[in-house]
Amino acid sequence: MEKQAVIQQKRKGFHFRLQVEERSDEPPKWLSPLLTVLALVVAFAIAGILIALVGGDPIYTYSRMWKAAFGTWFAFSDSLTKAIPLIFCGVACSLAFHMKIWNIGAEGQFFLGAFGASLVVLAPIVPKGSSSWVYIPTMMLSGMIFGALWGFIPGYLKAKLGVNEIISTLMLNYVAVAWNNFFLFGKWSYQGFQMSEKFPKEALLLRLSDIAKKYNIKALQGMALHLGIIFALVTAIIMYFVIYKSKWGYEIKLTGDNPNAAKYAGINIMRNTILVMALSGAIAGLAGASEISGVVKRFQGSISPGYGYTGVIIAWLSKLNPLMTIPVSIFFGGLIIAGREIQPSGIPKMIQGIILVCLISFDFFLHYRIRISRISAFAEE
Amino acid sequence: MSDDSPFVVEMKKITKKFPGLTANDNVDFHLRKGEIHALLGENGAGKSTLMNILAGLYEPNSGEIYVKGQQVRFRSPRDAIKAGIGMIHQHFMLVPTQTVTENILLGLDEPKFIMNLSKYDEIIRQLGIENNLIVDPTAYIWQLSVGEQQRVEILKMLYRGCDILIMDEPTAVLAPQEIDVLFNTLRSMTEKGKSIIFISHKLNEILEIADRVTVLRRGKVTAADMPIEGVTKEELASLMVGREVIFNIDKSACHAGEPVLIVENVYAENDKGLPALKGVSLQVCAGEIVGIAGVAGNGQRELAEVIAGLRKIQSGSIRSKDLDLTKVPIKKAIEEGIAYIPEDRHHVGTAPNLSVVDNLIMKNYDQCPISKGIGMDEGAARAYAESLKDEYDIIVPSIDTPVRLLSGGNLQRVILARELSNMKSLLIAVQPTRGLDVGAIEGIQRMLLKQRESGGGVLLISEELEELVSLSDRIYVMYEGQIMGEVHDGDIRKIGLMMTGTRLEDIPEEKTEVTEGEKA
Amino acid sequence: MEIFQILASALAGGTILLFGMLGGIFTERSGVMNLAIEGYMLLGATIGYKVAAQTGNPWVGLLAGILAAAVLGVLHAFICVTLKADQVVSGLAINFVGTGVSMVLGANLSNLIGKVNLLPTITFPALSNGSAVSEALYILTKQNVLVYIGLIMIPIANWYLFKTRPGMHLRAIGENPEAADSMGVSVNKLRYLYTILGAALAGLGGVSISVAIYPGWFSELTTNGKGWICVGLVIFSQWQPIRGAMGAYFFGLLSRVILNLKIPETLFGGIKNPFFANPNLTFFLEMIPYLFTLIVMIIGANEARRKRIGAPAALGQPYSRGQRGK
Amino acid sequence: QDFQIPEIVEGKWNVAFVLIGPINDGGWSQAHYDGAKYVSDNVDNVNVVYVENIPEGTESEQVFRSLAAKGFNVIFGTSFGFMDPMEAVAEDFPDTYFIHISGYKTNNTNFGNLMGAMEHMKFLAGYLSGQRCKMDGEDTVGYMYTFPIPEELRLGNAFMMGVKKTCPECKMIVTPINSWHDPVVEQEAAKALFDAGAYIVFTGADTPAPAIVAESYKEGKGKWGIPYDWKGSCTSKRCLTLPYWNWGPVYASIVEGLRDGTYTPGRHYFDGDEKGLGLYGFMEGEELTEGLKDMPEEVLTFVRDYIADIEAGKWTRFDLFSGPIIDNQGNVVVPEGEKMEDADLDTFDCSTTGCKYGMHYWNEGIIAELP
Ligand SMILES: Nc1ncnc2c1ncn2[C@@H]1O[C@H](COP(=O)(O)OP(=O)(O)OP(=O)(O)O)[C@@H](O)[C@H]1O
Ligand SMILES: Nc1ncnc2c1ncn2[C@@H]1O[C@H](COP(=O)(O)OP(=O)(O)OP(=O)(O)O)[C@@H](O)[C@H]1O
Ligand SMILES: [Mg+2]
Ligand SMILES: [Mg+2]
Repeated sequence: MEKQAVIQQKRKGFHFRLQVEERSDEPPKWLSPLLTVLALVVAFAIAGILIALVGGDPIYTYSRMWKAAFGTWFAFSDSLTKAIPLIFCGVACSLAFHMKIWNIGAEGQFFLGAFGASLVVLAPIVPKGSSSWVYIPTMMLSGMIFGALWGFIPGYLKAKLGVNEIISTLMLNYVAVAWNNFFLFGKWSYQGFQMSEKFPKEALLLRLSDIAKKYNIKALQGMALHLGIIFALVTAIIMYFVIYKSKWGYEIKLTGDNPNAAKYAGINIMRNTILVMALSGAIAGLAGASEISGVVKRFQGSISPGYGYTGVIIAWLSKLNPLMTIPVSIFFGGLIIAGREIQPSGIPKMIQGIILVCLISFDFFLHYRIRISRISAFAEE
Repeated sequence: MSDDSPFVVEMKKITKKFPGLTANDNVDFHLRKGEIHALLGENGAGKSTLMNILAGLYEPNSGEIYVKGQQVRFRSPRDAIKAGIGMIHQHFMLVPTQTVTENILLGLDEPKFIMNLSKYDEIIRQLGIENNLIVDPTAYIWQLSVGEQQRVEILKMLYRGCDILIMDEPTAVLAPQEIDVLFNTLRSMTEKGKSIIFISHKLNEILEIADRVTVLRRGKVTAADMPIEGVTKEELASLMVGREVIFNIDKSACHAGEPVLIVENVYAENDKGLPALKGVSLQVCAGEIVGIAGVAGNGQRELAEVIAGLRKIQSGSIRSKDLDLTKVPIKKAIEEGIAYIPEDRHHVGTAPNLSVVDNLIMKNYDQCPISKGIGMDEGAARAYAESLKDEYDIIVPSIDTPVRLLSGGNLQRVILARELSNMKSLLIAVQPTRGLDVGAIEGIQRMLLKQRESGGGVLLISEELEELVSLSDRIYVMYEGQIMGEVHDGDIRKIGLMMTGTRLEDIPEEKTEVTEGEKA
Repeated sequence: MEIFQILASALAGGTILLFGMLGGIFTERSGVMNLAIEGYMLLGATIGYKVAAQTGNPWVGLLAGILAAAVLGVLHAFICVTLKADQVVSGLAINFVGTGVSMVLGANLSNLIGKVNLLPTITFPALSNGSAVSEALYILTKQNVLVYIGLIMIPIANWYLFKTRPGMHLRAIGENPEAADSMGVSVNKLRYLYTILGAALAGLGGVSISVAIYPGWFSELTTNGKGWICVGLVIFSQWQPIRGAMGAYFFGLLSRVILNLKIPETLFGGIKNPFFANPNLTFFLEMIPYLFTLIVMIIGANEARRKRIGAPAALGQPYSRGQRGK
Repeated sequence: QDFQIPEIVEGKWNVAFVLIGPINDGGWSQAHYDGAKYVSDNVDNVNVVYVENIPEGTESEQVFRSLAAKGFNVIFGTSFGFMDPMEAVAEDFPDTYFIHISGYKTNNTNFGNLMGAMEHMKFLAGYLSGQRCKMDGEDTVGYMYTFPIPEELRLGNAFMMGVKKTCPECKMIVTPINSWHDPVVEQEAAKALFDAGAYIVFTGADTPAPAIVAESYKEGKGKWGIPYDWKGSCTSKRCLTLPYWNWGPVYASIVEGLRDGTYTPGRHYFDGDEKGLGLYGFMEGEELTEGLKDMPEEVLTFVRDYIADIEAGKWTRFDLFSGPIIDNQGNVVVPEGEKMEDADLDTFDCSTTGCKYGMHYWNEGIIAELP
């Protein structure tokens, strides 16, 4: 509440102090977007210096990055495609974080979701030759179930035994990779190769390029954006309503803010913990299912360059608001795609880091206000 | 205390502004050597702020401070302690996972590097004995009762050689016995020449212990440096709130109806796994206020919690009408209209970062009209919150304000509003007026009586005997997890005896009355 | 003797995790979340190796690696302590920065494998007199100097934390910063210090990979998630160095044992080795260290609750004087 | 390592390399990066760019598409998992050539695959290892393979065939490490094999872990390691030799061929004739390592002749995998006089692909069970 840093600038005769104090009121609505823009400007300025230092031309680089991420419909489609798993994972994390459950296991849940979807095709659960209407819902459902299972375990352990969920979800991420690898190499390997056979067409999510082919639309040719985007958007919207408009969402927020109060209000915290983790896992699982069926098209090893972990960032930058995860994910998707424009790849990594640092640093001005005041009342020391 | 004792503290024209308000407005404050100086004022009057300034926690916007004649400027509590000023805050500043000794040594330059705790344990044990502040130096703070924690706080200041002690509402959390012990300690300290600033809302205490008093209202001084002699409680109260305060509440006769709470032979454990309730039986009927008296830590809190369903019982039964409260989920009890005002308004009663609306609907968010299928009707919730806000005079900028920004009094009103409006049959109220100023207390007591009049049963657990006696129709006294007896006429002498654990058989006339009372 | 070789390896492998974990404990004990261990480690590994190569002196490399990570720690501290920004995101952002910087600065380091002077391995040839016991001891004690430094560091860390004045202050600022502040402990200054110290220790962990125990630098894959294991171990440790050290060494042991389990036809003199019989089952073997960690957490959960050990109460919360009711 | 933006240069023949790992991973990706540099330095009028660290699957398709859209003439993709994405993108960009390394698919027009017969070099490394063992009175070599896939069995079997030539009584122990690139795990695995009795350890993974670890065994005869993949990996003192990829000449000729129209993408599997394979110590400008110096002349001559033969095209991988091949159960896999064929070399299960023998066996002398 009170200034905590008093930076004094002494000159002869008069004193200034830079006083930092927390805002006691809601900041004005325009401040947050303004700060975001400012943060990005500063971030790109710093990154620009770095680029110049390693021998690049910042302006040219940025224009290329822009073009690669959003400059054409084609690039935009790629950025959106990239955003799909990020939205899912961001929403999954947001949900859990609302209850202050630190689910950093979206990565593992993603893998299990991919596994679940693949199981439908490869086990097979659905008879070969079924239609898309059978395949796709079953795959998505199965992905959600397995993702939910991977969320349920840490949820259960936390609720019943008090096991810290950060460690359990983190450990389960590694277990998930090994689990998938077993099936990849041990069960579903296609002729010994490190991948399964390709899924039948019916098991693949519709892509823009499929539509292009079917109706001969030149403009959409080669666009990889798939139906998963609809799932992701719908999920984000539903979860927005669940979190902000439903009774259950209220229970989650209340529990997150003060579990004692929640218990006192008659809320079953254990059940909600397990449910939230399972649902969070299910959503991350859906990310895996949509990725495997929309992009990868078969069961494979390295299917995620860390979507689950990025989900944590997305959730945070979206201030845990599922609707906000959409623009944030698209921005991040674009950023990752655009990063490909710059080699060596350490530079875009750094740029991402700088952008993140700036974004969260500028939040400072959202919560604190700085005033410069003259001190005259104090005598000389 | 003579008027010509030298000033040890002079605060001149202190102004402290917070965004949107002036907490202290040109406040002057003087403290003499060897006196106990009370600081008085409503909730939010600026007492804590003023003292935080003196303790180096805040810097004032303007004003001057002199300690023992020297002008000082404190940048941090460290500076203040160096000048001999120590503050015991409203919320204790202790590290729960460290021992008493560690807490006392915190921030000192000595020991230099290696702790050698056992040596200091001894020193502190000695210091405790000297000052009549007995605590086990090797105990962890989390193992201590509130009273013991306060002793640690005082020891902390004594160990630092502070001779000016600020105590912000030290008695709010203490039982009457403990208050007596504290007062003795304070008196012996002033005899040794130490000066004490004492903040309290309890006017009786101030009349008892203080030498002088300064009263604040809305950041301004309304009575400066006034000798306590000859001042009445009523005068103090009106200086504080700016109007007359009625202390004696008129209470209509009791029309007790059906029992709304029957507790039979209940056993339960406390947080540390020790027996807290040992066969407690009691009854609350509709239309009466039943008080539970007792020194803190004798199982009252646990009793409230088992009734509210927040704590498991080991044996016994708790029923409300035909509802078995030990079996049904808390939600069911809430739906049946059993309301609970918890002792700890911050950690249990509210969700600090949620809005006033969200805190007000905590108990009925899933009932009509706020509940709408699986969703919630935001409009209904807001309308409900607005109406409660008006009905209970909750003063907030907006119903969307997070409740952590509310003052203690307003926070308590939020809880009261929520609980009373959801109460149908029974209200369990634990320390509902703790830390509130007299004006606020008056309001809350009225509300409790209103509930009683409209046929609700109230179980009032409080350590304020006066309040208990004036409100309750019957009073049970608890000691070490057992009910010592029941008093109908508010005989303070009897209650006091039972509270100190006098065995019932040692006061036979009490005992007979108890049995009669139970039969009645 | 193979068992002693395995144990020796466990000690060495655990040492890396030990440093990262201790770094995590120190930072988090002060109330600042430390998810940046991976980034620190990687930067430490890169800079340590690079400077060791350039100067020819691994000790200079060691210092440089530690310093580099510490500098990154300053950034984390600035964001978390001064700007009071979100500590989780800051940690993740620092990981990006650390990885990115080490990838840029580490260019061409892979060309130097085998040409860089490493921190010395300590041997006690006197132990090796032929008897089985001495042989076993010899194998166990033939360790990189950092392994010994790690071993010494455990009791020191524990002692520092629980028996010294600065250690007491450290615990206090993570547990109840207000109390510490009101007694004149400069909370934010100390948080800076321990955030930087934590980074430096994690940097040492990185150096212990590239210039000592697993020599060489192989792009950002050098650490390959070890920092995240450390994050897990910090929680596992319940913020207690000794418990964490046991976890680190045990993790080292399991990671090594699962490799040994894959080789022989039979185990324990006669039991058919299922992982030999079916190499695909080795994927389940890979899960063991993680599942084991989880199981220990489950077993320990009750005890932790009873003894009230757990995360520092103020972990993750920025401190400003006078702020109330978070 | 230069800052670059993968961009075409008008008027030049534009070549892009998409790498799975970072260009300085000290292994597979660095070998390809060296190849890319070779193209840049040795082919006229080309513009060569790279994109590193591209995860398989998801991201790669976007990268290939974007490179193709930018107008690159040839795009190389250097990981197995790039296969499907490249195939898909190749269809949309018929004017761009896509060369996929290590896969099996091709459309015989603009999407081809490329791989080399590393088994030759593994065979020779085994041959030298057997000799080393025999000379030092040891009998065990260790193999740390990445994943249970045909390629890894093939290379292990070739190595063992070489060992058998010089040390018939030698045996091989193996361990799968289930990773392509993890410096710590690789070094631990090498230790595990050495500790289990291996005198020489070779690897299928990226880092020179066996050689690095071998250096720490100072007692007695010490130990030897044989790294893999990248030419620069044999810098350690205990590196016996190193089978490595020398992509430069192969890439250069493909790029030139595509530009001239003399090269059509298809299934391209080179033996030694394209100078794409190397064995450290025996190629131009290389000196014998410490571990090879004291070997008898006839052994070294055998290796040199073998290399000369494959480079001259006189000896192919089918000749290497010719009968009699006996597995570690004593069964005859390929009888005397028969040879494996292309399809056999990369397949576990011949019932699905119609090969004859398949690569689902461990050579005699290898102590291991089949995945
Ligand atoms: N850190 C702060 N930031 C902003 N406003 C504050 C802060 N602390 C106190 N205030 C405001 O200053 C006023 C005085 O608060 P203060 O804590 O001094 O009251 P008090 O007299 O101690 O009340 P109580 O009896 O409830 O303890 C209040 O109205 C409060 O809103
Ligand atoms: N964060 C804050 N922002 C604004 N005002 C605050 C804040 N925290 C406290 N205050 C003000 O400070 C005053 C004292 O607050 P505090 O919480 O100490 O109330 P209290 O009545 O003393 O409660 P308690 O029951 O804990 O003693 C209140 O009037 C409140 O308005
Ligand atoms: Mg106050
Ligand atoms: Mg108060």
